[in-house]
This record gives sequence, C-alpha cells and structure tokens, in this order.
Amino acid sequence: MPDYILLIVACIFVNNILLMQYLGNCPFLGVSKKMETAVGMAMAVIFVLVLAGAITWIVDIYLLKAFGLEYLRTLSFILVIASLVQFVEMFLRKSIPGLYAGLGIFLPLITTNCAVMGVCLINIMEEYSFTQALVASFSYAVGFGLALVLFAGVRERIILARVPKPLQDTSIGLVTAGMLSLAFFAFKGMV
Amino acid sequence: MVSGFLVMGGLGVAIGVVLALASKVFYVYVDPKIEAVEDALPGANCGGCGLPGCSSNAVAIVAGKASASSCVVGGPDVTAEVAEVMGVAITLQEPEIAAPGCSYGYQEADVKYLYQGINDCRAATLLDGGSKICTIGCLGLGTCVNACPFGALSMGPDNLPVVDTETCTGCGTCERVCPKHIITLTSTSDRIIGEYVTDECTAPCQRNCPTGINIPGFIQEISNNNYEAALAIIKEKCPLPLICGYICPAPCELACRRNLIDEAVAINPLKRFVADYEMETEKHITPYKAPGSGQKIAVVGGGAEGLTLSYYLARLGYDPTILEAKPQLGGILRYVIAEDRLPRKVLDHEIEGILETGVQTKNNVVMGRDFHLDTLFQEGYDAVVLTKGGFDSRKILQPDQKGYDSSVKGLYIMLDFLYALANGEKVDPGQRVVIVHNGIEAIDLGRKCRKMGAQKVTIISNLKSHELPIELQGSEDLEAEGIYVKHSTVVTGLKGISSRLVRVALEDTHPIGELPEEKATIRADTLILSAGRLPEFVFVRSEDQPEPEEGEIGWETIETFRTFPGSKEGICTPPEPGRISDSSAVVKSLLSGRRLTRAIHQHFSSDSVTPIQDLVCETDTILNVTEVHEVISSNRERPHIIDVEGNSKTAWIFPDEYPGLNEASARNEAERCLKCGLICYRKQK
Amino acid sequence: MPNQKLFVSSHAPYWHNRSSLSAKSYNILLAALPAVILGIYQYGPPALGVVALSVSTAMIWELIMNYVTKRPVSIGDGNAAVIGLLLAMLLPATTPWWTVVIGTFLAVVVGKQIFGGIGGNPLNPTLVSIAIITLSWKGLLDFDEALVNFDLGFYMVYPLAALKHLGPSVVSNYSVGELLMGQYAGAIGSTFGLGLIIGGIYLILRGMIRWEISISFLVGIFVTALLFNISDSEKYAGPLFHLLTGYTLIGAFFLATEDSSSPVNFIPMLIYGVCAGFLTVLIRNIGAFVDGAVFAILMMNVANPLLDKIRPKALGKGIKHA
Amino acid sequence: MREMLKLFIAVVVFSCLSGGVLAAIQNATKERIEYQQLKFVKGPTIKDIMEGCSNDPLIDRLRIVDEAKEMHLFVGEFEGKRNTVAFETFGKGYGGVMGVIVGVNLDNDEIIGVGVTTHSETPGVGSKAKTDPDFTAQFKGLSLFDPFKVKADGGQIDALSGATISSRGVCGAVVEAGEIYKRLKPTIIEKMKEKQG
Amino acid sequence: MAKTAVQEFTKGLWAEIPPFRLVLGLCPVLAVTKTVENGIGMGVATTFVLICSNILISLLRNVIPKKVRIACFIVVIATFVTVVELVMQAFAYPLFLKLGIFIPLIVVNCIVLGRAEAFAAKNGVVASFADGLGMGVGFTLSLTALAIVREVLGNGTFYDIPVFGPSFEPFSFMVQAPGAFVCLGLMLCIMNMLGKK
Amino acid sequence: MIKKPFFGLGKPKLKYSGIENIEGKDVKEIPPSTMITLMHKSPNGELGDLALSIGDEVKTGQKLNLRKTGEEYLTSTATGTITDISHASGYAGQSFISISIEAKSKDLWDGEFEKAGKNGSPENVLPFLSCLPGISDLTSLIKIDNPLNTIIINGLDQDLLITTNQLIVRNEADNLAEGVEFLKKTTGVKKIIFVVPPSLRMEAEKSGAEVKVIEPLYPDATPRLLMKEILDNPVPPSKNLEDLGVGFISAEAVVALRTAFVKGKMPVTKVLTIIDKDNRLTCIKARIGTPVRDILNALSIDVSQGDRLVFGGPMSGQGIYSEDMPILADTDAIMVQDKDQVIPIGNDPCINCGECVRACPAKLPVNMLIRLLENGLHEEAANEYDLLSCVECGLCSYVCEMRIPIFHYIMLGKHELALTGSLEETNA
Repeated sequence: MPDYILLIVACIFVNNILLMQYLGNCPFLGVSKKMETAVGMAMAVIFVLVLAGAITWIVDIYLLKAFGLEYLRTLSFILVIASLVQFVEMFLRKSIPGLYAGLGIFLPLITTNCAVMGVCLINIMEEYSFTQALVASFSYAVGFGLALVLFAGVRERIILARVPKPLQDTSIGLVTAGMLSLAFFAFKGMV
Repeated sequence: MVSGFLVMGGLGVAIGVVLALASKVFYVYVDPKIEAVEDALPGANCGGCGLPGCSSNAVAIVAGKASASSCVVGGPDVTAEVAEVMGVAITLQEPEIAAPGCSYGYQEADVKYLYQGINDCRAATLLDGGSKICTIGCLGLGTCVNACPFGALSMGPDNLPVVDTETCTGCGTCERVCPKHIITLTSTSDRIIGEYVTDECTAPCQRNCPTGINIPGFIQEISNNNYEAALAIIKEKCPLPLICGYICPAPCELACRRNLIDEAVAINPLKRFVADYEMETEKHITPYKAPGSGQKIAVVGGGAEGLTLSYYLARLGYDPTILEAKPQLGGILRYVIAEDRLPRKVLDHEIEGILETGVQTKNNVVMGRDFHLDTLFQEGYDAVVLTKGGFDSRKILQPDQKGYDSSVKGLYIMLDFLYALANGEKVDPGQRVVIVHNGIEAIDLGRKCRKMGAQKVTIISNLKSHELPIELQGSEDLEAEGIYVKHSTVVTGLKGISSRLVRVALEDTHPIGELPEEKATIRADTLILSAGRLPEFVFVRSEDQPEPEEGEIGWETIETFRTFPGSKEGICTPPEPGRISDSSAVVKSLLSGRRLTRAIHQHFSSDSVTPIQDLVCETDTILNVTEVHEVISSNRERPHIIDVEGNSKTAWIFPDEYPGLNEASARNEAERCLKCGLICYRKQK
Repeated sequence: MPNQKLFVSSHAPYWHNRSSLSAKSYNILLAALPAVILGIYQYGPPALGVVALSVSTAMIWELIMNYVTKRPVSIGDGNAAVIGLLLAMLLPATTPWWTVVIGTFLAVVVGKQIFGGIGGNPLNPTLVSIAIITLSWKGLLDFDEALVNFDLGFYMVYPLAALKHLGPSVVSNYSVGELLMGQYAGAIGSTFGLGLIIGGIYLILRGMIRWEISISFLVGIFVTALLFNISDSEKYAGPLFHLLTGYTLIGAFFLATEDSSSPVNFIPMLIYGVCAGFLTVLIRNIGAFVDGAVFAILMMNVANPLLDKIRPKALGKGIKHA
Repeated sequence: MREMLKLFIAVVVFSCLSGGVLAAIQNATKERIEYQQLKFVKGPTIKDIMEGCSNDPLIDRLRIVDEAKEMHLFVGEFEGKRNTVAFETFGKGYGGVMGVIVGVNLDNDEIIGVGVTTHSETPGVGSKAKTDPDFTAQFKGLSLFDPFKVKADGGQIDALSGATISSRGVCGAVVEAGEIYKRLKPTIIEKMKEKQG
Repeated sequence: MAKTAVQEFTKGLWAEIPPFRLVLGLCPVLAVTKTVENGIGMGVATTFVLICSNILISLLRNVIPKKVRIACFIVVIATFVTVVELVMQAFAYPLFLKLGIFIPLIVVNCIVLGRAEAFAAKNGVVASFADGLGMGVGFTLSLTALAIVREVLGNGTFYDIPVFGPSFEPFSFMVQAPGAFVCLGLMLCIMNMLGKK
Repeated sequence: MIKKPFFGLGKPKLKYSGIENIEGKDVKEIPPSTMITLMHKSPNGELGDLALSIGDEVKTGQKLNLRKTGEEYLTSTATGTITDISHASGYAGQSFISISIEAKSKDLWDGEFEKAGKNGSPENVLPFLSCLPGISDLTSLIKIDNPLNTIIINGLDQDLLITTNQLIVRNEADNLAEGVEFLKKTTGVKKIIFVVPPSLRMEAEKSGAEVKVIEPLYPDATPRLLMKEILDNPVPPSKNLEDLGVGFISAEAVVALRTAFVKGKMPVTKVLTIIDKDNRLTCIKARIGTPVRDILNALSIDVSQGDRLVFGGPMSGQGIYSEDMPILADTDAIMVQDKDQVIPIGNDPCINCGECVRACPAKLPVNMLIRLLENGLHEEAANEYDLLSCVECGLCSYVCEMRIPIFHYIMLGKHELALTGSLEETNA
C-alpha cells in the first residue's frame, strides 16, 4: 500500500507529466485560457487515460509481448487510443449525454495528446503490473489535470495583466508554464 | 513477419468491428452542416483555434460563434471551404473602413472642466458627457485605439484617432465603443447616400450646402495641394462641380463663419478652381465605383436631376439608362440657362464625365410615345424613375394630342385636368377618383368628376381636420354627394398594372392615441394632384397586384427620400411654396437626384427605405458660435482679369469674362478657411 | 468662453487615505533594515557589496524594462528596490557579482516585468530568482561552502544543511538565543531572527502586510514540524528549530506576503500560509532541497488564483425573494 | 452497410500492410539493434570495469533468469581465467532510475568496479556519479556483501557534493547487486563451467 | 493553388514555421532540446516522417474513404515512426537513447497529423513533398535554435564542445524543465517582435 | 482629509460627522438670487415639444408642466420670467432640461396648490409632490403596481461630512412627527422606520415612527446596507429597494411634506451643508435653483482654477464643473476642495494588496473585478465577480494603494451594462 501512495505522489507531483516530462503541452496551452475548459479537459484526460492505460497494457502483454512484436507498440497503441477515444465519444454521446456535454467536446483533443500515449508507453517501460499501470495512469492524469487547472487559474489573471505586446498569449503562457514547472520543483526528490 | 501481419490485421479487424458496431449502436443525429464543416476542417484536433478540437470548432462556426477562418492549421484553403459550406460566399463587398469625425483634439477645443479619471472615453463621458464643451467632440482618451483588435488605430499628435487604412478591416469595434460616435465605418457609397445627422461634426457651410458637400474637407485637400482628392470629395455629393462653380448661388458662403469677422471664404470659386483644374487636364477624375450589382434602372429625363441620379446609381454599381426626349442631355441647364452664364463646353465636359462612369443614354425618346412604363419593365428594367423636372408633366395628360400616349393612365395634375375640362376635352375619370388637395377647389373638381361618372371621390388632405377650410370639414353633406374627405392623411404610394393606376396607398399621419399608424390602400382609377409638378416617382415591379391580366406587369412606387424623415408627408403631398417644384437652383435638383439614389439603393439592397434619425435641418438647434475669437481678418481672394491696357483688375461678375481663381489665389483662399467643426474652428493666434 | 475658471472634475470618491505603494515599499525596506544591518555587520564589506549591487541592479533592470516596454518610469515606487534588497538578504555574502546581476535580472525582468510589471507577476519575483539560482548554481547557495572562509566566532555551519546531512542531532548545537541573534552561518539577511520578527511585527501593525499569511505560515511550519518530530524524533528536528532557521522568518514576513502572488481573502490566506508552511517542512524533511521555504511559497503562489476563488458571498447574493 | 464495409476494409488493409512492412524492417534490423543496445548502453561501462580483459564481454555473455527476469551477465577473462562477471542493477536517483553495472570477482567476491550506465540526473551535479571516477572508485576492492551507504546515512561512501540522492542511488544499486549475486552465484559458476566445458 | 513547390517549401521556414508560428508540437520541442545534437536528431526524424507521410497520404488521398481518413493517416504515420525508431536503434543508438520516448511520440505530434490533414490530403505529391520538407526543415531549425540557446547557456557547450572557458558556471536552469518553457516563451516573444514588420 | 493612521489594522473606520461639527449654530439663510435655474431630469433628453417658452412669466410655487403631453413638471421656486431653456447632460448619461428664471425681488405665490392641497386628499396633492426638497421624486414612493410596505426615514446623511438631515432631525423634531403622519396618509404605508445616530435618539423618538439607532460609521447609512442591517433583508444585485417593498426618504423631505400640507405652499428652500476647503461645515438654507456661485459668495468661499466643486459628500458626491450650476432638490451638500487636496489618480495596475477587498461592505472581490473592468470585460465582471452587488460607497477607491479609480471603473461597468441591456439575472 505505501508503495502505491509513493507511486501516486510520484506520478502526480514529482514526475508531473506536463511540467517535468514535457508531455501534453499542446492542449495544456490550448485549453488553459479559461478555467471551465481546463476543468473539462482535465476530467476528460483522467477518464480516457485510465481506460487507455488499462487497454494498452493488456494489448502489450497479451498481444505484443506474447508474440514478440514489441516493435509494433507505437502503431498498435496509437490505433487503440484513437479508436478508444472515438468509441468513448460515441458511447457518451448516446448513453450519457450529460457527461458528454461536459467532457465530450474535449475527447477528440485527447487523441493527439502526447500525454496519453506517453503514459501508456511509460507504463510499459517501467514494467508496471496491471494495478500499478492503472494507478499510474490515473495519477499521471490527475497530475495533468492539477497542473492544467493551476495553470488556468494563473493564466486567467495573466490575460488580464498588462503584458507587453510581443509577449502576449502563448509566449507569456510558456513562461508561466516554466514558472509552474519551477514551483513543482518543490516536490523534487520526495519519492 | 507473418505474425506481425496477422496481429496488426487482427487488431484492425477488432477495432473496425467495434467502431462499426459502435457507430450503429450509438448513432446520434448531428446537424449535417456541422458535419460538413467538420469535414472541411483539418481534424487534427490541435486546439489551435482555442476551442477543444475540430468538432467543437465546427459547432461554433455553424452557431456563428467562430469565424470561417478560425482554423490556424488550415489556412486560406480551409477557410474558403468552410465559407462555402456555411454559404457565406465571400462576396465582392465594398470595403468599409473606420473614419474619425472630429478634427479638433482635446488641446485645441474648448473644455468645460479638467478631467481626472480613467483613460477611457466612456468613463469620461460618465462625468457630464465629457470634458469638451462640444457635446459630440472626440475626448481623445483612446478607447477606440485600445479596443481595435487589429492595431489599426493609433492616437495622433493632436489627440485624435488615426486610422491605418491598410490594416483596418472594418470590423466596427471602434464604432461600438466610441461613446461620442466620432468614429464610424464608412465607405464611398455610404458617403454618397449619407445625410448629416445632429450628432455628427459638420461645419456651418456644409450644413447650409443643399447637396451637402464636405466643404472643409475639400478645401483642406486644396491646401494640401491635392486637387484630385478635393474633387473626389466634391463628387461624393455633387457630380457637376464645374457647373455649380459657375451658377451656384452658394448658400454655403452665407453661412461661413468668416462672415463674423470679414468676408466669407470663396467656397464656390474654390470649387470651380478644382473643377477647372480637371477640365484643363482633359481627363475626368473617376472616383471609386462600387462593384456591379446588375440592376437596370431607367431614368426618364436627362436634366440635372436625372444626370445626378444616373451618376450616383452608376457609382453604386447599378446600370442606369437615361431616356431623354430632347436631342441632347442637360435639360434646363442646356435649353434654358443663358450661354453667358454657363458656357456649353463646360456643360458638355461635365456630362461627358457623368457618362464615363457607365451611364447609357437614349436621346429623342419620349415617354408616352416611344416607350411606356410597362414596355420599360418588359425591356428588363428593374426600376423606372421619373425625373422629368419642370418641363413636361403635361404630356402625360394630353393623350390624344401630338401623338402622345399617356404613360401612366389616370395620373393628373389638377391644373391641367381643369384646363382640359375647360377646353372641352373629353376626359374619363373612371369609377373612383382620388384628389390630393387642401382647398375647396377639390370639392368643385369632385363634383365635376361625379358628373362625369365617377362613383366615389376621395379628397386627401395632410392637414388636420380643424386646419381645413370649413367646407371640407362638414363632411356629412359631402358624403351624401359621394365625396369623402380624409384629413391627416397622405398618399404614400401608387400601385398599378401595365400603364394604368389601380390603387393608392394612404397613411394616417395623426393617429388618435398611441395606436400604430394606419396604413391602407384604396382603389383609384384617377389620381389628381394639386397644381405644380409631377413628383419624382420611382416605379418598381410588384407581384402584389390585384388580378393582372395575362401578360400585364404589376408595378408600384417606392417611398422616396423626397420628404424629410420624421415628417409625415407622403410622395404626393399637396404643394406648399417650394415643396414639389422646389428646384429653385441646380444644387437643389442635385440633392433631389442624390436622395433618389439613396431610396433606390436602399430599396434594392435592404428592401425598405429607412428614414434617418436626427437629420440636420434648418430648424434644428445645434451648438453654434455667434462670435469668433483669435482669427486674423483677411481679404477674400478674387479672380483677376487683364483689361485691354494690360492691367490686372479684380473681376466681379459675369462668367464669360469671369475667370476662375489662379492657383496662388486659390491656395491663399484655402488658407483662409477656418476649418470649422460644430463649434471649433482654427484659431490663428 | 475663454479665461473661464476651470475646475477639476473626477469621479467620487474625492478623498483618499493617502496610502501608496511607495510608502509601503519604503516601510518594507525599513522593516528589513535590522536584519540587513546585522548581516552587513557580521560579514563586512562583501555583504554590503552584495546588498548594494543587488538593490542598484534591480532598479537599473526596472529602468531598462521601463524604456523597453515604453511605460512610465516606475522605480520611484520602490518595488524594485524591495525586490533587490530581499534577494540580497537571501544570498550569502560571498555571492559573486555576476550572480547578483543575473539574479536581479531574473527577479525584476523574468519574475515581474514581462508579466506586465507590478501586480501582474503570478509568483514572487525574488523567489523566482532565488529558485532559478538554486537550480543553476547549487554551490553558491550552499552556505557552508560559500562561507568557508569566514570565522565569526560562532558555529559556522548552516543549520538546515547540517540537519539534512547529519540528522536532528545537530539541533543541540544551536541555542534559541543564537538562532534569534543570527549566530550561525547563513544568508545575509535571513539569519537575524529577532530583527526579522521585529520588522515583521512592525509591518503587521502598520497594515503593510497581511498578518493572516505570516501567522498561518508560521503555524503551518510549527504544526507540521511538530507532527514529524512526534512521529520520529530521531529523524526529524523539532518545530522551534524549523521556525528559527533558514528562510522561515524572512519567508513569513517578507516573501510569502508579497501582494501580487498571495491571496486576499481571509480563508484563502490561511490555507495559503498553512500549506506553504506544511510544504516547507515537508521539503526540508523529505525533499531534495535543504530549505523548503522558497519552493513551498512558489508552489502556493501558483495555487493562489485557485485559492482566492474561495470568497464570501457578495451582498444580496444567493437570496431568493418571492 | 456497404459503406461501413468499405471503411472496415480500409482500416484492416492499412493495418495489415503496415504490420507486414514493419515486420520486414524489424527482421532486417533485429540483430544490429540488440548488439547496439549492449554496446552503447553497457558497453563503455563494462569496458571500464573490465579494463584489461582479453575477451569481448559483450559477446561472452550469459543469460540467466532471475526471479522471472532475464539477465545478461558479462564475463570477463583475465589472465586466461574467466573469473569475473558484471551485470546491471538499478537504484533510485534524483531524476529517476539509475542503471549501475557492478563487476565482481567470482573468486573472492570483491568488487572490481562499478559504473553508471543510464541515468537522468542533473547535469553537472548528480551526473558526476557517472563521470567522476573518484566516486565509483570508492567501491573498488570492497566486498560485494558489504552494506553500502553514504556517509550521511552512516556508511562508508563519500557522497558527491550536492548530489546525496544520486550517491544514495548508486549505493542502493550496489547493495541490490550484492543480493542478486548472492542468489545467483551458484548458477553463474555452473553456467560458466557449462560454457567452458 | 498557384503556389510553386518552392513557395510551399519556404513558407515552412518563416511564414508558418512550426512551432513558433503555428504553436503546435511543443512537447518534443521542450523535451529534446537540451543539446543541439538531440534537437537536430529529433528534427531530422520528424522531417523524415513528415515527408514520407505527406507523400504517401498525397498518393493515397483519393483511395482513403473520408470517414476513416484520420485512422488511416494515423496508421501511415505510425508506420513511418516505427521505421524511424527501428532504423535509429540500429544505426544511431546513442541518439535513440537520448530521445527515448519522444521518438514514438512523433506519432502524436500535431504538426505531422495536421499537415497530413490540412495539406497532403488535398494536394499533389510534389507540393506535399515540398510542404513536408519545408515544415520539417522549419521544425528542425526551430529545435536547433532553441537547443543552441539551451545548450550553450545551460551547459556551456555547443554540440558537446565547450565554448566558454573552464571558469564558466553553466546556467543549468536552462537545461531543466522550467528553463525549457521560459526559453521557448522568450524566443516566441522575439519571433513576435521580428514578425511584426 | 483623512489619512491612514500610523498603525492601521482592519477595515477603515470613517465616521459620519455629527451636528456638533457644524460651525456656528444657526442655519444661515442665503438671500434669493436674481437668476434661478431649475433642472429637471428628463428621461428622454431632447428638448422636443416643450410646453414652456422663453418669456413666460412664472410664480413661486407654481407647477410648471414641461411637455405638451406627459407628466413631467417642475415647481418654480421664484417669481419672474423664463430667460432660457436648454438641455444639459449630467452624470452617467442623465439628461436635464434646465429652465432659467430671472427672478423678481418680490415673491408672488401661486395658489393652485393651496386650492388643491391644503389638508386635501392624497390624490389631489400627489400631482404636486415630485419636487420636494431633499428627495428627487416623492411619487416614486407611491406605486400602484407594487405598493410599498415599509418606508425608512434616514436621519443620517448619505455621505461623510454632510449634516443636513441630522440638523433637521434636531431642529424640527416636532414638525417631523407631523410629517410622519402625512407620510403615512399620502403613501398608505403603515410601517415607518426612522434611522438615526445615537445622539439623535431622543428627537427621533418623538416622531412616533419605529426608531432604529445605528453607529454612524460610513457607509452603513446607505440604503442597501441599511436593508441588510436594519431589516435583515439584503437586496439582490439586480433588484432595487422598491422591488422589496421598501422606500427611502430623507428627514428633510418628511418635514417638507408637512410644510406643504400645513402651509399650503410648496416648500422652495433647501438646507445644505457647505464643506469648505478646510472641511469646516456650515449649514445654510437656500432656494432650490440658486447658483452655487451665489452661495459661495455669500459665505465668502473663494474658488480658483483647478479646485474641485462637488455636489454631495467626499465619498459619493458628483463633481460639478461650473459655478453657475444651480442646487437641485436633492443636493444635500456642496463640497469645495482646494487644488492641493486633489489627489491625482494612478494609472498603474492593481498590485493585489487586498485593501479594497477588506474595505468592501458588499464583500466583492474588488481585486479581480478591477482587472476585468480595466480590460472592459463588463459582462464577465457581472457574471463572475458580482459587479452588480456593489453598493457604490467608494471605499475601494478610498483605500486603493495604487490610487486606481475603482469606483469610476465600477460605475462605468454598470453604466455600460445597462446600455447594452445585458443586465441578466446573475442571481439565480
């Protein structure tokens, strides 16, 4: 159990997927201008990442490793993720429209979110067990969401500040992301 | 090798099956438009548009919340594709750009207090309408500059906004945020059909010019040595600058603020100076012309009004044809005004300039003889305008004489009608007669019509009941005679079929209480208007006509701008002095022609002619100055002529020997202009 | 109407309590003075050099940025001087000149000006700078190494470093009195505990800083350290030691209270302070850094916009009338 | 339905084709990749540790399954005797997992060398664990069964300045190596004999 | 479509240079620009994938059903990414190690998919090739520029060659995560200032 | 000027001035001016079809109907000839019709009101009462569609330094009691609450209304805060007091009501507090419509270029730009500020110090509000940060370290929102 706590802390804070591993930056900068969209995206990523983490783990162990086809990992993972996202989108739209209204619009963005693919690959490279992979996927996603929401909070204010013209928008967004990453150094070495 | 093949194949099969099933099971209807837009978008879901993914952007585009060009990755191709789906064909629209309308900044204008507060005009306006005494002046705090999303605005040195016309996209943000409505979107077409309103900065001369030339504007261009630009400004309101330069009575000069200290600026000679310049260069300066809209307009009458109308119609993208009864264009200008006053080469030059904009002409054709209202519609004209001016309304009446046929049967001027009756001519008034008149003569006429077989006579008066002659008020006896009086009513339109009148549209101008204005049409075979001239009718095709017979074309008139907005006068309002036959000077017919253009343009572009709110007119009280300070007095420049002894002397009058100003005098004279605003003017100390 | 008397017209209110940013800045400078003076007294000219260089370059950077961004000159408000002074207070006396110059650049330009100047910075500029210096040149901020040539007649070991490397046994090497009087190795302006406390209390009384943040920060540190200490006193030092060492006091009174990056509502201020204190001790005890205050406060700076969304209901809100 | 079938076929054909193509490429590069992996990841470190050996340890390697994990053990030949092995273990550093190769003399269980292979430590600080020979030299000659600890933890190893965690990570890896060695020593000797025999 | 191939190529170098102008594909930009070598390696790899996928998709653009085009594009891209992965392992293993997870992640790089969708699916082979090459070179240039700044300042080296004297204290903030963000942000600012004209 | 105290913890405490601060005990009477200007706040700004014209003769107390149609009217406060009719714009887009009357020295009283009004029924009197001193429009208290259930009489003034109402409560306590009876009679409201500071409790209790004593701390005497404190019935942001059935009236208006009924003449004078450059208070009585210039001259207060003239108090008054401005029926005070006391506003951004947030009596997140308002995001400000809950006390600007004109921004935001008609129910 303490191992899992350590894993969770490590994935959320210490090795934060966005700020320490540089994954998932496009949506990070894209949807963080408003708190609402940031929260929506965070939720969507958590949802999909847990599913994707589990499925890719199964595919890897029972399909690729079993047949010695590790070199097809990239190909199969992206296929699985893309179709998973599409499936989830269709499913939600039909079955749980309420949830779809909240998350659905963020789902397509996730296909090209390198955080999802990245976490799936990390799960395999770190040779996590299935439970570990699940926990790690969830925690990484939470870390992604946390960073995204914190960032959105900061960014909402920066949009209102008198940032010099050439720095406005993405430029200052990146610098702010750097500051966020700097702050996350607080957790360095804790696990 | 094989295993790789198989595994991937298997994965593909599995995914394919799952997704195919899912798309069946979880099928949800989506607006096909959204799908089409989504198809057009790249589908990379990069989030570059600021929205989460392409499909949400598609939804936003369809909902009108995002623009067709919102996709960063796609570029212009995708934009075009999306625009196509959305049906917002990128039409050839005349570009509009922002233009500030205040010329005296905060430092130069008079202020009523020292403002301390937010650097925002709207905030300053909170405090008693802003610190300037001029209620419509630019406060110069740069709200528009900050609001401009394209960085096309900046604050000039005199605290007035400056538009970079290259970067301005005409989005209108500045217009929305400006609390003083200083900055407005404007295009050449807008300026042509525009009228001055009270919350607009206009100089006294400009307000007094019947056709509304931007006088300080063109004088400024003369100062800037830019004569062509000056001419372009003049031509936005007056297509005959040189003719006006010769014969205009120049009411503008009466209003010139310089009159308060010395002598008015020689506005008309300055106008003539630039027009002379054009004539000397032997080419016509053709200002901006809007892209073609294709409607064909027949303009009946090639006098000053018809020429003006055709010129502006052409510049707004229409396809006008002048139908002139005389062998040459020009009307009164050519056939009435003495050559001494207006040399014919000047006239020819100006008419040439008008024709160069694409106006077609047919001379020696007469309405009622060579063509009729219905034949014109059959020839494919979309509108027919009567600008027959002072000459020949009678031709309509006298059907059987001189081989003329009536073009609009049933339309008479009262004087002619009575004259014909007195001459014993046979006139058939039909079943129903409408007389537009305020006097008791209408009763006589009505009785005559009844005798000639009319069943019902309606007298229309725009006056209130108690303002009418007493005979017209006691209506019961008249009604017994079959004569009905409608007071407080105006005729707002005619409807007809082929060449005959069928109905008359009426409007109640003084409704009782707050009820909506009553609109009605009544049947009429004959419409008799008070003495005067036939109004400038604009006839357009109309589907909305009772039972036209096979092959006949229904028509109706549109309300024109002949009456001032807000006033309750119809197109056939009985004459008061200077009302219908009001073209006491050529400039007035120019105004009339230009306003007809506005009516026609509005009819074809937005389907209804909208009156302008707060139009500046003589009765309006707007800020004005009664004395000027800090202006050095100077003499008005006059043209010089060389007399027989070779001495130069000042010319006073008579065009023939009245040369225009020479360039040096013109430049001096332009400098005399105070460049007035509403209450500001250039101080010279 | 020339020569008419013109009055000033502006929007209400027509009174002001005459508070100003410059007054606040100068008060902060004043409050920081005791600690700085003791630092300079202890470490002599090098310390004076660092302080002077830091304050002056901070103002120069501010001035340069004012020109670059074409904004009115803002060094008069004293904020740049405050940033410079606080940065100097966090540095050891032996800091090389170039680090100071880069440090003030990072603080004033990267930390503050590119966000639009004062009020726009999401993080405390001084802390941004010191954090970047920490990451870049670890050795510089290793006080034991940096101050190796100084012998001031007291135990020249940086307490937190000693704690990190040698465990809580080192606590006994320092008496509370020594810690309060700055009798140990450390940064120029962060060792003189008593001076910082006096400065802090002065600022609190003057209303220049928000007492809620300072107090809750200290409480957070105290409680967390106490809990750690109770759980395993062999491994973790006691709360008093944490309160009086490192950047705790300067953090509580001068860093965590920076306006732009800290909350303004009551409950968020308490959460902010307590969490920063908690994180500080957490980093000190199990994290990678010797002193946690810098990153802990930065972390809470980041969370500030979110925290500040917790606010009381506005007047008349949420009431339903029939 | 027909359209659905078309889509379905397109996806299947695409994935099949790409699977096939990739399989072909993979086949062609397989051998090279495995060698490259060993050469670049472990090769230099092994070379350092086994300095002076007369064979190529990368080629002379044993594969032993330890607790369900396959391990490579690189055998070094010194003065004609194959009495040393080197293998990789892992420790937790500041920036993540560090790979550490420990070489041990089968005769006396003494460490003949320690070297860091993969790591993601802070350049210039933690990365000294790999680049600073003085640090790893501390392990040389000690018995692999010793408990290795940095001095801050009461052990015998001088930590790299400013990089206590990295140093701790290396120690941890060596300790783990000791445990693995303890477990596998008999198997190793057996395997060696097999190979020689 | 009157643009020549040269124009398609050059637009990627300045007017639409990723990731500065189109703020896409940031993850690798931030992650692999610690050193110039990595930056160029990543750039070349991405360029290869871009060109190949652009060409293939342009060729197949009429064959692929519209509804499953994204899936098919992804398969094509993933195939080329795997090819790069395998080839790099076989022939440039050290680089592969450094780029690590970011090689497979090329597959989710928005630039690649974005160009495939927005350009290759609608244009001919030559234009698509030019577009891919331009975007790829632009991407590589961006990576290199950022990498130069980060490596020189953060490590004091250029392509692993020290550029400053030994007394230089590397500004190692630059090679760490926050430095990457800040540095890219400031470069974007400079680009904005230059692009204004 | 009130400075920040040396040691300042917590909220600023600004006390309303008590009557003990008035200089001189008497209410000075300002002699009638020769030129009286009456201002009428007209909802539709244009002059339009006016019923009055220049040259018309008017009598004191005469009801002047302004429009040919409609109900707008003024009560003349002088006898004389109309010399000018013009249009003026006021605060926040308000527009006024101003009528200048050249006054004769002798007043002739118009008898129309006496006929209709003396001891008359409310219906007869009502059409005369919109111009009572001390209130902008009494008729707003009498609503047919949504009758009021409570009227609060404010014995405190709206702003600091103003003592007008307190003076009236002290001096005319007996008349006030009668006025309350008339108020009940005309409006039909049974529940009348009288709010006074502790020092005036005795006088207030004579009135027969329900007395509530509050500490004279600014801005507690403003209507919305009184609603919360006294009635425990806070007003939702998008509603006003009348929606909750509560009306507000000043003590002065109650006394004026009584005067009108008892004497049969419309009251035409107004009590004002004059705040001079040294913040000394003087109470005066003047005809409504008297130009400020005459009042200042009578008190020999000098004003010069760059000074500031304010109608009302220091926190919420409205600046005026001309000495010719006449006093209006609801002008309670004139404040004169020397140019040295005019503190320039700042143009720097908010530094998030939080003083405003702590000072705000409506608990608004002013720090965020100002950021949005500076960027012109009025709607977001209303939807997310409760812009419309502001009670308009001005304390935020008062305490702002950066001297940002926050109050100005807030009023601009409210004004713009009203203009765009997007005042949505943010309260749901």
